Amino acid sequence: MIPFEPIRLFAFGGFNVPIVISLLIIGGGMLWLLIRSLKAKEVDRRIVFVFIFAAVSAPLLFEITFDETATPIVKGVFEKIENMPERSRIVIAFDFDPAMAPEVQPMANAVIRHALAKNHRLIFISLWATGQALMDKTISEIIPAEFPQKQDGIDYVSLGYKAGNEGVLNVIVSNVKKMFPTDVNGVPLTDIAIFNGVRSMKDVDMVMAVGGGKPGPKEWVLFVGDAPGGPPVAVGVAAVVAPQMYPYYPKQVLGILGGIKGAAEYESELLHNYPRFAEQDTPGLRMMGPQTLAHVVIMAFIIFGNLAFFIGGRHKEKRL
Amino acid sequence: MTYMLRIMLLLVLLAGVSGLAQDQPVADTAAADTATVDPPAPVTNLTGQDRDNDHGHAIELSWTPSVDDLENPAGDRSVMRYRVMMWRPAFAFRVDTLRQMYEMVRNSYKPIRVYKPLVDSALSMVEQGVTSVAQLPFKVQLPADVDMTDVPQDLLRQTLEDTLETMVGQVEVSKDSVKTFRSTFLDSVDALTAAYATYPNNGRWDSIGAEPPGSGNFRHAGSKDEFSPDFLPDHTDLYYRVDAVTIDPDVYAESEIVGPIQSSGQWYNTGRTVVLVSVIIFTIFTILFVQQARGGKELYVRPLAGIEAVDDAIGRATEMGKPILYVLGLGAASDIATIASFTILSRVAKRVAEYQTDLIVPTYDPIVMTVAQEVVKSSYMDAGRPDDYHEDMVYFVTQSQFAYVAAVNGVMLRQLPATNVYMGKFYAESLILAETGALAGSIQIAGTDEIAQIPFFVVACDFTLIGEELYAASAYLGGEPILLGSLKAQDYAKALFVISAIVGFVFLVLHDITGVEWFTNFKEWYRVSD
Amino acid sequence: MKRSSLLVLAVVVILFAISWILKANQLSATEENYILEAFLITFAAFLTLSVLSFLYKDNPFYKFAEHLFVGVSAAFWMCLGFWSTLVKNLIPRLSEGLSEFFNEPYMPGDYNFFFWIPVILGILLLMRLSKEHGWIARWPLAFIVGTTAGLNFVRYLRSDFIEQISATFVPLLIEWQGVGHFFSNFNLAIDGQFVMMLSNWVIFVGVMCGLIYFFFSKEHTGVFGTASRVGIWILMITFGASFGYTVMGRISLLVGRLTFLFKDWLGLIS
Amino acid sequence: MRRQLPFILVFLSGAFMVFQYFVPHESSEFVYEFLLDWLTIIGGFAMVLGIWSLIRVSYDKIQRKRENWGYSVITLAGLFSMIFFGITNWQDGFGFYILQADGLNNPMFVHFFDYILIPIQATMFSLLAFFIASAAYRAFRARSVIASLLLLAALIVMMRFNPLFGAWIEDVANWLMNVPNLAAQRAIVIGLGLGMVATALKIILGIERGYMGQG
Repeated sequence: MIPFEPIRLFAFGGFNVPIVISLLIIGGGMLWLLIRSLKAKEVDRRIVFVFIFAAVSAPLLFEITFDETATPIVKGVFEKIENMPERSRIVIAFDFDPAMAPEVQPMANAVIRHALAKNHRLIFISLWATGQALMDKTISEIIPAEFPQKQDGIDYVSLGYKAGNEGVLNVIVSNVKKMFPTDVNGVPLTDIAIFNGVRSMKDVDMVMAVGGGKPGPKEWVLFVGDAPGGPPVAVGVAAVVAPQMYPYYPKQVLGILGGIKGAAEYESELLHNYPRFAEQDTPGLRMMGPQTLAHVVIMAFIIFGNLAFFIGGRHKEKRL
Repeated sequence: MTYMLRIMLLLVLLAGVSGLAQDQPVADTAAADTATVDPPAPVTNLTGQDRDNDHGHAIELSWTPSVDDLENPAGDRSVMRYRVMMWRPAFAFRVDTLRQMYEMVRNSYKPIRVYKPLVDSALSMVEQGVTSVAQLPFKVQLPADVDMTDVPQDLLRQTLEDTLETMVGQVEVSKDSVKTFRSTFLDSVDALTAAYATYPNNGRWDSIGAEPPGSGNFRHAGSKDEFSPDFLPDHTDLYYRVDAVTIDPDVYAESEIVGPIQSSGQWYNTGRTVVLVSVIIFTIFTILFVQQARGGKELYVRPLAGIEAVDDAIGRATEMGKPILYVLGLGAASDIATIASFTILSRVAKRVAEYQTDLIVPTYDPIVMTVAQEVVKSSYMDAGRPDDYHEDMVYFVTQSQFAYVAAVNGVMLRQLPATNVYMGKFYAESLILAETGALAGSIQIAGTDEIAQIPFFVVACDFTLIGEELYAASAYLGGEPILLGSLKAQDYAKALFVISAIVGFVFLVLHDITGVEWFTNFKEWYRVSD
Repeated sequence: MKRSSLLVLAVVVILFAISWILKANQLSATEENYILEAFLITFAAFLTLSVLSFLYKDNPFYKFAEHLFVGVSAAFWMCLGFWSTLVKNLIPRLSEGLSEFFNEPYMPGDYNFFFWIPVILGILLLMRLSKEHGWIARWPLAFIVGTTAGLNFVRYLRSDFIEQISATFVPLLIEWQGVGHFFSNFNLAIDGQFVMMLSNWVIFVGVMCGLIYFFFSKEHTGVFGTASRVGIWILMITFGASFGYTVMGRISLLVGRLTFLFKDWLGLIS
Repeated sequence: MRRQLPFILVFLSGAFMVFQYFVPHESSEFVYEFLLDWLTIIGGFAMVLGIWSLIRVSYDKIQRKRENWGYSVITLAGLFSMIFFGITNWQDGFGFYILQADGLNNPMFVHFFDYILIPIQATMFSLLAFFIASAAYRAFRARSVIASLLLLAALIVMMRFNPLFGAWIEDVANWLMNVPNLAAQRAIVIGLGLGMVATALKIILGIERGYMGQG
């Protein structure tokens, strides 16, 4: 029932002296407190404070990240990309603005890296005017540096932004060229290799819709995924929107990456399967570091408190 | 004078732009080049009426969606949106222009008055011999061939004086024009009704909104404010039409025209009858039980741990010779939780006066401070110790959440109160206060109606009044039996709730078994309109 | 002051002076007013650390930050209230001359004289400062309390009572298709009929028992007592869960503060 | 009369607010909006009372040389300098105005806000991260059924962040937050709502008079 795996703390970064030292200090301190608690001694609140401070600042200073176990809802997306035959076509929708980017950009990055590493082909689309700039930035930052052999038009193509909201989706689900006669650089789609044999969205193999507003992932599910013969859709959304997407899982969406935790889980899954990405920044995992450590420390303190409480026999005193 | 010129220019521009807009509808060129769409079927059964239960200025339209609606799998699925059109007289557009101009004139008034003193001080600096434009607080426009760092004094002074003169003139002009524009504008608003009555002459159709495919109604919610661009006059004949639009905005189908429709305000909101009934029932309950209590009937109230703790805690403080800290929270004096807290404060203050302990009440809101002073003062009088009362027991700290917390934390650690009482509205600071109090070793009693904060008080305080218990405690500690009458009314209302919920459950089961629709309609009884 | 505390003070002052110089040196390449900028950042860091030092114990640095904070924030809210309420809303409706003085556009209106009433009430409230006439302050108070009480009376009756009734009408037998169907499709999946029904039952019973816990005019004994006990259990589970849920948000706040210290001030992380 | 008049005023204003709720017409709305405006304006005047109290208490402390009186000097210095910046403004460092231009844009006012108010406020807020831990340590003891439930629920929800556990714990946490939480919240809300409604009614009817200082 419980998938018990050891915490693979150093799985990604190799052996890192500051990380080891800070974790040893925190871990050693906790051990000392455990021994004290077993002797029924209470811990001074200042010691609690010191541990919280250390648990939050150490991951910030040394970029300590923890392994996240991907939940089935995230794993669904990962495994789909993993198991599709090579050269599959994946549409990546950038439907967000800079304000939402800290939460959802990590997801887009992770999925792009994963798909390119699997030698899939990518089609970028944005329904948000603000999304195109983010899309261009992402492409120019990731692809030339990490996948220098990938070529625009053969391995990936950016269609850019098109106004019209869900109306655009409704057209491209039956005819892409009607809405996008050319790509973002003005090359006619008929001249682009990726679009050989692609008439509509029904001919692509998967859609990864990243966003959080309207139009966004939900519209991709309703207008493209649910259309007869529509491709499978996976979504990456901000944490506040995630609950609204759950009802569509698992029938209408492949999987959901919700908030920074979803991003961290995907990144973690990616790092396990593709050690080549160990050098890349993993903002999702990085932002989860202080959270995980602090939660573990607080839980440990609750347990210590109860140990001291029962061993000290104070539970027999009548109170409350 | 330049000002009037600017206005004239603006007028010309506005006229030009609106003329252009009329002649050339902006087309989505990309779509026009590539997509050719057949015109869809129009919407049918368009009806419109005044929105009920409102203050007027709103019309509700409903229609049957086009056969070619995107959501209808049977048709072409080419309708991307419904564009709602309204007939507006040319005069209405003129009123819009007037409104914009009035806003501009009104707003231009302020910068002039802000910049004038700058020019004044620049002039006096020029007199003192400053010649560099960069050093002046006001950057004047100078001929291009002048060296900006060393301008001849005369030229600089002359330019500044000219600027000043223009500005003074503009202030006068704009002051007058604000008044003129305003009265002209208001007169024309009054004439709008007559202008709408000239339908279908002297006007054109204007888009007022759009609805996504699949929808069959639209609320034209205008504003009642004449100065708002959405202003919609009441008791005026209005005409509407709904266009079914495809992805190409030029390809659409018009519906039949509906009208004339008039909007007006109502005197009774029928959607709120259920609230009215509840108000009456609840008031009757309360008055009934208060009368019973007044008649001397004993009303049982179950013991609450927090209430008993208050008295014990005061005794403890007296024994230790330490003060009691009473925190009223961040609520305003009119918040119900704060008012309940005042009643508890009066009881605490009376006890404190009797035991001759010290009381500290730092407050967050100045009006709360005023009331709390009054409450504490009269409690001391009731206790027969008016001389022990001094104004500084209750004092104002600041109206900033965390600054207040910082100060109360300081009080807790420096004056080490034996007991801290937190009653009222609390937000994120609840845990900071309660933990600091625990650190200082005080007994802590809390009560709040902020649901999100109750967990923190429950965890960190010795006694917590959960939600409604705060009000019960207030009624209980208020010391007057008639206050308890309302507790009884509250319990009856709760019983009513339990009964309604069980009846609802039975009805839903009956609906599942019998399939009779009526059994689910009862939900509508509890619907309150906005 | 004791000698040791003077020593501590001196050390702190020197440390922050050094930090100021280093920061100014670092900023000089990019900022125009780098000395002021560096001072402000260093001072903000000093205040941050002063407040954090409170966790160890109450100390002069915390007292300094606290008292400064109280004074500055009180003035801040006063100025905000002065400009946004009095100058922006009231004065333009009262007098043309005053609006000119404050550079606010005058807002003529047919009913502007009504705005003298709150002015009078406000002045009556200030009578609180006088010993003999303090009682007059009750009039504005009565107005404030009366209006809000009336507002709250109907508002809460609707949102916290009437609308909650219909919200509690949840189907306790979801799409009930008979016992046989129910048992043949019995599973623990989140969207399964069993779990959804269980959830609705928990909500229904929870609300009922919670309400019974809040009954004041009846002794909690017998069946009533059991229900009330279940009620308090559900309340406690909820409180525990919300407590645990909030931890994440609070840790984020600390992350934000430490990021300021490590990044904006010390430049340790990028 | 002196005693009764305020309660008549309470009844009238309260009753009007109840009445207007049922009357959507513009004229009732007009009065309603006026009354709300009045409330904020009276609140603006009340600020004077607060500042006066703050000054008096601080001054008193300084004059009588009470404990920590030196810090009250800092309070007053902060208060007066911020008020000074808040009502004055200078453009480009030369022209100087009192009350003439919006003081909220005064550069010093903005600096005080950005580098004194905001850092202290944010740090005070972040103290919660420490206090939530110490409160958990101190209070989450399984000393009774009730306390154990509290403790268990908190632990389960916090375990979402523990890498040792799988996805099921997240489901349980979500269920706790969505189902029992909803039930308890609703029970509290109904009770609270009725408590507030009853208190408001008692105020309007003049039964509750504690806030006026025992009439």
